[in-house]
Amino acid sequence: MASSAVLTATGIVKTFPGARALDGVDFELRRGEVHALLGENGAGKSTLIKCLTGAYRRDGGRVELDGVPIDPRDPLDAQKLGIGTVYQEVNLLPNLSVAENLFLGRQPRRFGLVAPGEMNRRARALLAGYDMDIDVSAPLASYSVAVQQVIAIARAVDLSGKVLILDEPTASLDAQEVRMLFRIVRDLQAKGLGIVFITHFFEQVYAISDRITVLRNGRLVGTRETAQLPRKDLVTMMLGHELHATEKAADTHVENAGPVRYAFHGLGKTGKIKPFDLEIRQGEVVGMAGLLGSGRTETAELLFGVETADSGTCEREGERLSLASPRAAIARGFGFCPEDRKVDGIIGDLSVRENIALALQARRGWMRPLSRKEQDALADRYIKALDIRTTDREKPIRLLSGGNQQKAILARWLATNPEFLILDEPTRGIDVGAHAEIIRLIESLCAQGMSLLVISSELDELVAYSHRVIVLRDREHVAELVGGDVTTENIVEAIAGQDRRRAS
Amino acid sequence: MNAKTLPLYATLVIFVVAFALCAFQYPSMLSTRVIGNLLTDNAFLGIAAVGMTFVILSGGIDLSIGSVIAFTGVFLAVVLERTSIHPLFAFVLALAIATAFGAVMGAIIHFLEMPPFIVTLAGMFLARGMAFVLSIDSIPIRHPFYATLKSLYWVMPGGGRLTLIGGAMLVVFALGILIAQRTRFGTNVYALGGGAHTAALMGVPVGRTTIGIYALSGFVAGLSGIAYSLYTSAGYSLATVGVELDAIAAVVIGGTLLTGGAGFVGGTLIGVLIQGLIQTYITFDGTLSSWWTKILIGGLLFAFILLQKGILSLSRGGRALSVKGA
Amino acid sequence: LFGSAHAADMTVGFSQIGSESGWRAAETTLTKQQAEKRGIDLKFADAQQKQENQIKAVRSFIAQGVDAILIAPVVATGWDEVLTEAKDAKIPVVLLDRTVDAPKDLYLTAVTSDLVHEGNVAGKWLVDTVAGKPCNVVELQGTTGSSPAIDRKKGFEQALKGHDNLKIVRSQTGDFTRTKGKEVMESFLKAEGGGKNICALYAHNDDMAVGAIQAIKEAGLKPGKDILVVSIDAVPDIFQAMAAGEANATVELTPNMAGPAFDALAAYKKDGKEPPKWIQTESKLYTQKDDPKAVYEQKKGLGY
Amino acid sequence: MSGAKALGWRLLPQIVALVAILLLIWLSFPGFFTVEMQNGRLYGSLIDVMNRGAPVALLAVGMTLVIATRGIDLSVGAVMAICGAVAASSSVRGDPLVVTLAMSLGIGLLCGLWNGVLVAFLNIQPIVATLVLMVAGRGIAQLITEGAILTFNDPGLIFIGSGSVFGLPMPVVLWLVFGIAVALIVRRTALGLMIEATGVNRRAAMLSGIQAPAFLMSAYMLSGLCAALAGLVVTADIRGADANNAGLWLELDAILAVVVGGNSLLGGRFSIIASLIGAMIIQSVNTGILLSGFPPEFNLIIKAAIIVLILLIQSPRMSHLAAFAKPAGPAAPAVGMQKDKTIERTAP
Ligand SMILES: Nc1ncnc2c1ncn2[C@@H]1O[C@H](COP(=O)(O)OP(=O)(O)OP(=O)(O)O)[C@@H](O)[C@H]1O
Ligand SMILES: Nc1ncnc2c1ncn2[C@@H]1O[C@H](COP(=O)(O)OP(=O)(O)OP(=O)(O)O)[C@@H](O)[C@H]1O
Ligand SMILES: [Mg+2]
Ligand SMILES: [Mg+2]
Repeated sequence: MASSAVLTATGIVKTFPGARALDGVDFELRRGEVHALLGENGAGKSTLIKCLTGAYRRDGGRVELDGVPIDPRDPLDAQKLGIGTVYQEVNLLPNLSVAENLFLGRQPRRFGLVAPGEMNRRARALLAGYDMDIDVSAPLASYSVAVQQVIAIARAVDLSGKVLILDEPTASLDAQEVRMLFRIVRDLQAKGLGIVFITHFFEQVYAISDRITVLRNGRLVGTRETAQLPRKDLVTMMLGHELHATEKAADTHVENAGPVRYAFHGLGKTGKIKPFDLEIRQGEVVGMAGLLGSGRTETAELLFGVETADSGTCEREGERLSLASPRAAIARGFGFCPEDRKVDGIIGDLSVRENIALALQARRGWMRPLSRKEQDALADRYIKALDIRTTDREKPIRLLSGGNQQKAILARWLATNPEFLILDEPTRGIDVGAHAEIIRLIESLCAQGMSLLVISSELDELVAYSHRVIVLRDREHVAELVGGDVTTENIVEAIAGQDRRRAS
Repeated sequence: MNAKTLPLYATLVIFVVAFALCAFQYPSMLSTRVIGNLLTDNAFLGIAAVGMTFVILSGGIDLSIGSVIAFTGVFLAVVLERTSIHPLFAFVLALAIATAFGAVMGAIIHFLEMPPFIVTLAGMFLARGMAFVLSIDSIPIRHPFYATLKSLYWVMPGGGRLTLIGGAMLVVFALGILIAQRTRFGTNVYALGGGAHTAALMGVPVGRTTIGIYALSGFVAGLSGIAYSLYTSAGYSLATVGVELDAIAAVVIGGTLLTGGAGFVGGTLIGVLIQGLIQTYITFDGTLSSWWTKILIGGLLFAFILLQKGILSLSRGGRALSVKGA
Repeated sequence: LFGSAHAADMTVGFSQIGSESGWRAAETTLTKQQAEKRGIDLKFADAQQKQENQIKAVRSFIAQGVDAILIAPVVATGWDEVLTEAKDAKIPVVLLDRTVDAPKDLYLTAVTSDLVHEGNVAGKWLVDTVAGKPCNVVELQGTTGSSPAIDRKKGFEQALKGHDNLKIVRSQTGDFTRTKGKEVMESFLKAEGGGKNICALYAHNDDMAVGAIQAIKEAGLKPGKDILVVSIDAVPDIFQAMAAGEANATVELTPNMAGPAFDALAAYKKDGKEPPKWIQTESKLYTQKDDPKAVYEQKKGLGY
Repeated sequence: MSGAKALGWRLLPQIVALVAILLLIWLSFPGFFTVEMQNGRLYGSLIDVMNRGAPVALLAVGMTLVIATRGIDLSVGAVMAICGAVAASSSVRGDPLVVTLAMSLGIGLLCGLWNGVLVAFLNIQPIVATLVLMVAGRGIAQLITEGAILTFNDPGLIFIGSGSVFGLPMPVVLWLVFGIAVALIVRRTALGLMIEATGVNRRAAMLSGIQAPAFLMSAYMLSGLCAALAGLVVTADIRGADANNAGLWLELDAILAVVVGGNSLLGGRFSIIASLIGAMIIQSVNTGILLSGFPPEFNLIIKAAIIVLILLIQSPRMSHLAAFAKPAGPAAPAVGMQKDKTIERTAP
């Protein structure tokens, strides 16, 4: 019984104007199994999910739940059928309260009226299971991506009677939250639910999944038992060829960073981040580690003039700078690739080309437009270089897959050829191939003398390319690891400090 | 008092202060009579504004309400003049038509994916046009039942009257608040305002809700039409031109975001009263020429908005880049 | 002036429709002038074209306890309630330039012209002028649904009844404005073979006529000769047109409604003498014979 | 896909709608397309459409940019009245034409500046921000003319309304030239891109270094300028400033034109040319109604019906079909992408 299929999809076809996203894909999910769905950026994972849950109407193929053919007209239908889903990109409503988001459409009622007290109580109870103790009546927007992600998961889990689908749920979570998530997934598994799990983290795939299905360019490559599939083969399945010596770009440290280029003294903003000193050398990569909410993004936003510091100074090779606005920072050769792609990054309706050209154009000013030719060349170069999967450069960027959007934003900043580039979670949601590429990219950039500040929750990644790592805790810079001390263990040590935050 | 309800309180404070100032300049404005008039004279606007609040909360807009009010008035007048059916039944008919009208607009907006602005603009033309076709002339309503309805009022201490329609407005607002805050439909409205696509992914029945919203707006506009025909005991196809703008202004002054998703029905009531207050103040002044009247209305409107902004930014240390793309 | 002595130290509230035309502006100016002349303290309220605002205004006049109220009603219906309130407060109400269909005892008197009669006068003039010759008339209506538009149309058609040589071939609304008057006239000209089969234009007000005259000229025709132009209101600009021979006749609607109203009020206050329920102002016909230049000179100061 | 081709696809629904309307009118009024030369001036219903459509077309130009920034400008009607009044009074005062024009246009820009400041710096919602000027503005205009119609007879000013160049009525020349000029400026520079970016995602745009406030301001100021031009046209047309009625409710027509032009009220992508066509569509409807000879009480119903019709023609559903008709590029590139790449740094 345990091995019988709960959800089977056969010959799923989905065509978008100008793109066949899915081409006869078969997929089988068993009771009580965790099924990893893998593939490069743009392979069609999210599309497949959306076809299963009725978010898209499929153009062909059949879907069965417990052997009964189903055709959910919209996500509501799917929910009713007991399919809970966390879509890629946090898909919650920022203007509603956390509790309302959790119970939208199924609020507890008394005398036909919604009972807020009751709802909030349940919401708190629900989140308690995720070690999260936050004000559930506050609007969702007041919380970070991470918190929102956890809430989205909680909601989906609560909704899923038979099937739980998670599309890159761990993208913006740190190790601790991931561990917690896995604990919950295992419980559900034990209860006999089928769980679909999309991610680009191999550790997680091997840690939790029973079987793996791989897609490439909208076609099914195959389904394997996780136990019988070595990493190397998995990579080959995904990319269609082997991954040349990339991932072990690790211990190749470039010790000889140039002279100090930027020096920040006592920079800080009350309520956001405690004053800190920071020096960045030419051709140096400074990593930044910390728990969610430790204030890494705040630090970055302060450096880039998004938040105006209420204390501290900033010098560039001795001369004073004022970073009143992003524009000012950009004029000084700064670049900032934000963490929240959807809200701070993409200009959804504009084409990939325009999104890539935007920052450069903004710096040149509107009077000196990049000619269409230049823009095309620019776009093409980065589409090729970062391997951005899109039918053509004129496609609205919102129609790109998540990972490819991330690459486009990165391209936007590389195009400005900055001296100092701040990357907040640059590899979030990016596939193995591209992941390796970006790490190589970071290294080649700093080899060419660019200074980088990289925020990431992936510690081994940080270790791989950082000369120095700053560790944050509770909105304070607590430690700095240099050279040989830059190891995963040391970072974890520093993050944990004496008192473990939010011990579970 | 959290960040969400802040605009509401800000508006309330402004209104109270403004009223105090007016009363200081013209003590006779403090009479319950003036307050009674404030409610009665703005009843139809207030009632319609409730519907508008829902529409705007959902990220839409409804330009048709002014015409629907006029149409309802003419319809009632014509029916009561030419047939012998009882007003109550006529009311039911009118409400049915208005609701259906709204529902159809909602359906067009949802199924044909057309912008509400244009669909309801067409609706505005259509409703006004149908009113013309029913009767160009203004028709008085002499039915005794109207007299009885008008005779229903509660005399407040101080001679002010809380009339039927004035009371009706308050009731409608109460119900509106209840629907917005304490029903699943209400939450769905806010959800649509927060982002229709996301709402759909979260399982909000977008189609049903959209149609419901515009049907509600139509129903309330019909109600407002009844109020207006009671108010003037007549039907006139040129009546209530541009009421939709007054309603929108009331809603926005009441602290609701035109982009949808944030705001309160209660705020709209204050918005309506603020506008009524401006009118009353002007008539009390009685020295202004036609043009200075307009200029002053605009000026006061500006002053209110500015005050609101001020209070808000004072009470929350506005973030540098607080504009978040929806 | 006799009445004025008593009228003095009287406070009168005046609820004006708004300011949608030159004529309206003139009425407002004259009302203020007349009040000043009699030492009356006039409280003025502009209703921005909205009946509800007029009702609000009257209510607050009552609340302020004025001695009398003037209303220029935006529409005939819907006044019973507020007029009753005024009556209860023992405040006499005088209606200006339009009656209301409310019980006559609710107001003191109405100082108005007879809109139907105006249309009639215009029609009669046209009938006499064409003298039996066949003539296609185009009509520029006022704002659809407004009582002047309805009544002036009615009166004109009455006058034409029985004269089958005259027929109205086209009738559209020009919203009482010059721009629309011109635009609509242009389309009339196109629709009627470049204007060759139009012999006369009847406009519900002079502003539309003035606009139409320009359209006719731009179409290469001679207004006043190729196409007769008759309209209503007698605002200064139409007299200029008449002087230039481009317009033929206009029916005066005097903007001085307040004068008679104040006199009636004064008499009433003095010795409770009820004036007649309807004080009709004269609807005088002006033609090119009446020395339009002179009339223009005397009228252009009145704030039209 | 080439730019021209893209534009073609973009404008298709509007063009179809326009043609449909024109044919509809032609059926009810055969003489519709006849255009002859009359004393050195093209003359005919078609010309009337373009001529009478001038104010809305001019307004639509500015309104398009404002809407692209996710805003809206309700004040244009009132601004028209103000600028008309200013021009008339200055002309009556006997100022030379240049002064008159300069003043009127300057005031228009000033009004736009006011709106811009309210929206961009005080962060007031556009609809209320401009509502203020919509209400007060008409008052200001009436204050200038004191409610009367201020007539003038400066031939130069009158020429703007009823003069003609190469047989085309001046207003037509104005909106054609101005509209196309703005369209070119916006697209030949990066202005359009900046405005679109600001409209779609203001925060992301600012994070990319765009001074969103500046571009908001420019949009509203342009809208003010357009309103001023439109005001001049209508004032010159009737040789008098009618502060009471000039541009009354025209803001709605302008917005309608922009939307009929297929621009989203949610900001972002915009096409000025499409808006101009939209304006012509609307004017054709109005003229058609006048020519049809129905009694006026049916005007609104007809208008409503036709608008719904037009929107049906160009509702997104239809354009979906069009999209599928487009030559479809190959799906996400198949196997064997070049895996060897190191970024050459861009020369700025
Ligand atoms: N609405 C749409 N219209 C057109 N093309 C689309 C649309 N949605 C997705 N696509 C295309 O379909 C392909 C698959 O997208 P999908 O989001 O499923 O990729 P993915 O596997 O989820 O990638 P990632 O790991 O980056 O999320 C992509 O090439 C994308 O550009
Ligand atoms: N797990 C959590 N519980 C409660 N609040 C949190 C949590 N995580 C983040 N926050 C809140 O989110 C806000 C900002 O988080 P932010 O994302 O900027 O931190 P961060 O260090 O940048 O983490 P990351 O970049 O990994 O998201 C802070 O106000 C923080 O209090
Ligand atoms: Mg995806
Ligand atoms: Mg962060």
